[in-house]
Amino acid sequence: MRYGLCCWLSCKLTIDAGSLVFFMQAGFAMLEAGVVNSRNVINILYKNIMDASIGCVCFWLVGYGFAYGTTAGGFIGTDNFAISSIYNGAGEGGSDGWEGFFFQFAFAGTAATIVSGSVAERFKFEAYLVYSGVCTAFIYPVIVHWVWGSGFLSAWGARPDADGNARPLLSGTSTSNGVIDFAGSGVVHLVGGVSGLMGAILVGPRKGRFDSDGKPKAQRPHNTTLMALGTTILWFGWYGFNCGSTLALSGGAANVAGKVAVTTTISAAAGCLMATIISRFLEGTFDIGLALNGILAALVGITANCSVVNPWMAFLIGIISAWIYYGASKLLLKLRIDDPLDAFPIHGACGFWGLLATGIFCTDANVQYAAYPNVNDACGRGEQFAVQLIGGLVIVAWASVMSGLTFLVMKFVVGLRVSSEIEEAGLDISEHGIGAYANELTKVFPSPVSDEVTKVQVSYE
Amino acid sequence: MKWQYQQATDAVSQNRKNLNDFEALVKANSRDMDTAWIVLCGALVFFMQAGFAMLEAGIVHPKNVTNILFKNMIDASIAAIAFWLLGYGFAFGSDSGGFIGKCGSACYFGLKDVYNGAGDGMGSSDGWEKWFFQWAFAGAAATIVAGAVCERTKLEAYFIYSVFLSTFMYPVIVHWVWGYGWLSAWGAYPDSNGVARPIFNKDTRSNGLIDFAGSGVVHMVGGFCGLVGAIIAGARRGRFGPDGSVNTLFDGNNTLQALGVFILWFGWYGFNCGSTLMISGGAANVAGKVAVNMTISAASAAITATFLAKALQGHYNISMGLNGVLAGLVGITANCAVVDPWMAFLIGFVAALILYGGHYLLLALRIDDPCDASVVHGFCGMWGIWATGIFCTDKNVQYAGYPNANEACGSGEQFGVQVVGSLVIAAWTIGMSVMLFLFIDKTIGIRVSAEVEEAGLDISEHGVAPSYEQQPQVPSRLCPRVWTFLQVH
Amino acid sequence: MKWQYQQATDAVSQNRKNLNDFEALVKANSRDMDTAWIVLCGALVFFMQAGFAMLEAGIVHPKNVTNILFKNMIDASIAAIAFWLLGYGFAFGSDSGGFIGKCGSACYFGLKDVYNGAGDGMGSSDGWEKWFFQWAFAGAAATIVAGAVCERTKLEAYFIYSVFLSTFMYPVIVHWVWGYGWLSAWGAYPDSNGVARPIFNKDTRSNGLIDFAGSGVVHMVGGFCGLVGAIIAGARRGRFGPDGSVNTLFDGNNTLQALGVFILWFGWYGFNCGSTLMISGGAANVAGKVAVNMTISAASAAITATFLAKALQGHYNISMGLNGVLAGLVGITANCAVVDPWMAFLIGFVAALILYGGHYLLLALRIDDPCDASVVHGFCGMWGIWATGIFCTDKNVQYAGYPNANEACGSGEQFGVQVVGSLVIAAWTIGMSVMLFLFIDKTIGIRVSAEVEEAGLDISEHGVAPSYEQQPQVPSRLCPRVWTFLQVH
Repeated sequence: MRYGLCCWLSCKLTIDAGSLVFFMQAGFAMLEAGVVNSRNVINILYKNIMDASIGCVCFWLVGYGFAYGTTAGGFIGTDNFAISSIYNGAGEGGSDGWEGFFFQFAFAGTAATIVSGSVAERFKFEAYLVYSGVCTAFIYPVIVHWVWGSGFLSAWGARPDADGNARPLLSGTSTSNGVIDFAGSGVVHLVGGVSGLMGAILVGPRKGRFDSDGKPKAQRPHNTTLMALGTTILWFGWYGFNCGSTLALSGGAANVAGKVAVTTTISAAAGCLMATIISRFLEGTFDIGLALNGILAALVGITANCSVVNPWMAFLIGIISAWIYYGASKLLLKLRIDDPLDAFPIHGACGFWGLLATGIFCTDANVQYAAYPNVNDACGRGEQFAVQLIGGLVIVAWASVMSGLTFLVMKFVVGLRVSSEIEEAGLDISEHGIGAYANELTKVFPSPVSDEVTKVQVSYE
Repeated sequence: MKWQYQQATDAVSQNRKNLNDFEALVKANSRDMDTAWIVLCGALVFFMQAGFAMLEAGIVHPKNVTNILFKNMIDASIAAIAFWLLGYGFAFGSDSGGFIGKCGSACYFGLKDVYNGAGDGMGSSDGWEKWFFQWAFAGAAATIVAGAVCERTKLEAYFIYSVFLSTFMYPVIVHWVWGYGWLSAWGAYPDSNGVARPIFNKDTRSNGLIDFAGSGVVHMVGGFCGLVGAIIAGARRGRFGPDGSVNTLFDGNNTLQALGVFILWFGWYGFNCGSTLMISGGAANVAGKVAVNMTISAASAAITATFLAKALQGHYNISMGLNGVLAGLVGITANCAVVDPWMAFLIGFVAALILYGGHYLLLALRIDDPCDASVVHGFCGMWGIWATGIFCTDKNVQYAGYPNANEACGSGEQFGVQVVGSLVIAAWTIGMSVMLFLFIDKTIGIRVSAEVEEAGLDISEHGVAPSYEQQPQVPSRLCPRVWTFLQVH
Repeated sequence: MKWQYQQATDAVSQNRKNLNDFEALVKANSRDMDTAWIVLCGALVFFMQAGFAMLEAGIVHPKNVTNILFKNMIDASIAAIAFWLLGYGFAFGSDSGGFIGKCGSACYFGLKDVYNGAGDGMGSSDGWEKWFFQWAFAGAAATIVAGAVCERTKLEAYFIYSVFLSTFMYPVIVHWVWGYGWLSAWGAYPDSNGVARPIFNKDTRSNGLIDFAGSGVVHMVGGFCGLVGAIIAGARRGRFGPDGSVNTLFDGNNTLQALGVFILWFGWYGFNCGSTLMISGGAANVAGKVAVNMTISAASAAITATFLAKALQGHYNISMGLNGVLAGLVGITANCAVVDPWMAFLIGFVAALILYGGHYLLLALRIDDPCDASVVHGFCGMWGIWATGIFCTDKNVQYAGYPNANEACGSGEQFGVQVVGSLVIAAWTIGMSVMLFLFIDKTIGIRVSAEVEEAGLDISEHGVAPSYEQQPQVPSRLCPRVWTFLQVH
């Protein structure tokens, strides 16, 4: 009776929250459709629908097993492929675990879809599908295993002591927590952001992004309505992302979910306001794209630590996230790296910041409240910061090497980049057989359109 | 000593009393959770209206966008009033011969037997949330048809259709399959102990029709009704050339379509997971399983449709991919609770093939269904019902909470029941819709005039210029009468 | 014998101990359910921001779209910071004379008394989720005004307004009606036993103002504030001709409007159903009832507005239909828990009439409210408060969980209370907004220059290119290749 009641509650939350996280796919689709040039809109929409689908199949067949199967040396899971250990009655009165897979799938889809923004407008559709499969089947699940499964970075730990209590790798005793990444600043966003960066570097900048002196040309998002819609949907879905990461409701976890909602909100709001101020005083105008990205950057920054910080810390984290996003975005331009959606500055840089912020701001009392298993003073002593830093570096190393390898292999097998003519004409015509799309789009979602779009349209006629 | 004994006895009975209180409390908690779950899922299902509206607005020509949006808005509203006054009573009222609900020991016309305190207040709900959830379904069934008959039908015809569907045509099928009707797994024929028995065999060896969340009840009804409407209304002007060629009238707005499909996919988690109708007593496990299965089916169908289109058409056709998602979701809807994930994968795969075949079948037959509603919802809905019979296992049927423990799936009987059930639903829907649309056509006429169709329905029916075209010269959208009035006063 | 007795006693007390543990567990579960319900509903309410953004972006001229989107985004953020630092403390802190919350036994400035373990950990929540839910409401109140003053006000003016509203103006009314303020059903005047009493009569015979989910607290505040803003800012250039004619400046984008309304309707289920503030102890039943009533009211208002527009204007006006949905929802918001479905139908019907009348009243008065925000939210919000007094029954008030059992509804006293309450809210809102907007106008100026207004706010304030209206016409997006394939095969 007791266990059953808790299970019903937890399953309910997990399914509701999973649906919300899934809805973030719609948010990403609308956001990216709003930012890219109108001749590539169908391509980016299609990538979004396909990475949800491919992500589901790959994660179901192998990814979930790598992530949550029985650990092999703290590195990777080894069973539960095709969710073979989830079946009717697996839980014997407790949860059978169906909802666990559903929730994790929604996360995997998010990690994969981030990359589509970095490589937008020039990447081959097939190459993207292959990457999307590799990411959800292997690159992402391994990190999940390390941090959230029984892996070597996990707070639940890979090394059982003599009594069978799991111990985190660092220190191997209950005095240490392992990496605290509550809802995935590192696991989801950093992985997506770093992979996107690798993709953007290897595929090269879009034609005409930088002039011959290496100066970036002004890029205007062609449709702010879609961007605003997408960002609001993402913010909405993020409540599922972060609050649902309590993974339970009973036993006080609902209180944590409430707290997470508060810190998430305050950080997002602070990021939005800071980005607005940056925009007004450094760019001279109220740039809506900058402000919307400020929201996303702050949401990424709070994701790892939403349960272990206080509201005023969330406020600071949001403010700093906006600066980190802005700085990283400028840095990429200096380095002549073309990331159309700013996916690396938002998800990569702020994801890393989220992990570090956890170490900076966490308190041991908060860590207990958030139900981490070991009672210790790792936060107070500062050890936690070191752990977060190491964890972040490990994730960056793995994600960049693995995604780099994937992209390199594809570069030599199928090629990463569409031909120059196709890029010029837009991917919609060549890959999807539909062109001259912009006019309809801009009519439905009224918004400024850059001269470039107009020019291209005229050339079609 | 005796006194001590008395004391102990008192304490024991006090404990027992407390225990009873707690039991009631726990039951009330379960009830409250179930109710909250249904309210949330109902809201998600309602949100599918937004998905349908965006999907269809993304397909029709801009000159008809306002019209299709209007239809989507008004059919949800009409469904609410019709389902409140009559439909819900026909669907879930006291059974009358297995055919229709009536006003008996339970009377739901105008929500008569849903009132404050209708449940016992402890273990059972008052039933408000059930109407809400069922209304959201009725609205979904009604709105499917809008996509099939768009760009050429009169708004008044659509009103009549919409009232009829949500008052009578749809509720009757709900009664058959989900109420205590003759196809229902809960059965119309009680045995001597009052335990419900399905019509086939009339004993526990048979299950009745298994349609978990409405591949048949909702999607087939909407889809086949749309098919009949599309045939009777005829093709849009210029859709088929005299030499039999097929013309694309408008290429569609893919952003809106994609937004619509994502919203639908999101809302579908309420549609299917909420069809557990509760969350306590292990039903949450079923809801989790449903979410997994439908995700896999949707993904499988989207991938299949994508690569099929690439292979046959040479392009990654996004409309086909998006419709693939919907086809996979419709196909899994009947059986999401009674199949395993690998079966869901196959169901989605076949749904995509049916989508593809059906799309070209309709074109070959010169039937003009602009949104492919009859293919996605009708044909794939029928496949969903059949797939239930093909893939269900008796263990899964038990897990999903169906009342009779038997081996109908193993023995293959279930497949027969599903085929019969789907044919009955198709026959009822087609029969009723033919009558309905012919009646409309003979009285007020189903189709707008050629001039109106050419100019677009937005101007004639809604007084607005073709959507998104800049009209600097349009002075006002308001009728002169009102303006004269206002300017005089 | 004694030993046996001892054994029995031990067993009994052990049972009681288990029983107590169990009771604590069940209570904790109830608490967890309630918290989760509020978090989910709060997320739905937040999503209404997307609805408002789309609705308003669909109404303003394309040259001002980025501006209105920016306002919608920034007011949610400003509300979060302002409501965190001050607003929530004013609304729900220890009562100070029934007027405002302060820092006393409960202090919520900067969420001081919301912390880990603030609740007792067993039966009560720490209160995090309450702030989240209330913030979403504050954001909704703030964002309503954006629609009334759009296309002509300075962004800086909107910042100031937004900070003031969510810091002080709105929280004070929340304190009056939902906190322990002088209008509240939970009352500012405790009797000798510390039981709160409403101000009217100061005993259990009176209820205080019944505003279940905020027709008055949220919508009237937003609507009347918008009305004042629209009057002080003045009409858009060219809206009213020198001869008194009314010009339509832009025909609107119906797709975005419809999307916005559907999202709002969806989010409204969180708004109203979540206002039960819990689901345990039977509150889930109330949530179900709320969902039913608001659906019927929205449907009734949409249908009424539709046919009214058809009868008076000769067209099915979709803007009127969509605003009808919103009017019906605003009207039912105060009373969704205390009326029966047929009353909800009437409330929606009247709300549509008020919408229609209010729309033309504003035009006749030469007040320019582009989104009709003051009509939909202000006037219909006031109707919602009055309708509560007209239609409520004492039985329903009990069912909805109001604390005092009395016959205020039957005796008609409740209607008096509602009228007084609505006038007080209107007076406060209008008074404060007049001061606020006049102050802004005298200092930085509320209105952009004529050149900026002519060119659109997107260029001047956001540095983005002008709208799409200079786009070349693209006749058809037919791709020859695909269709060649199809026509060949």
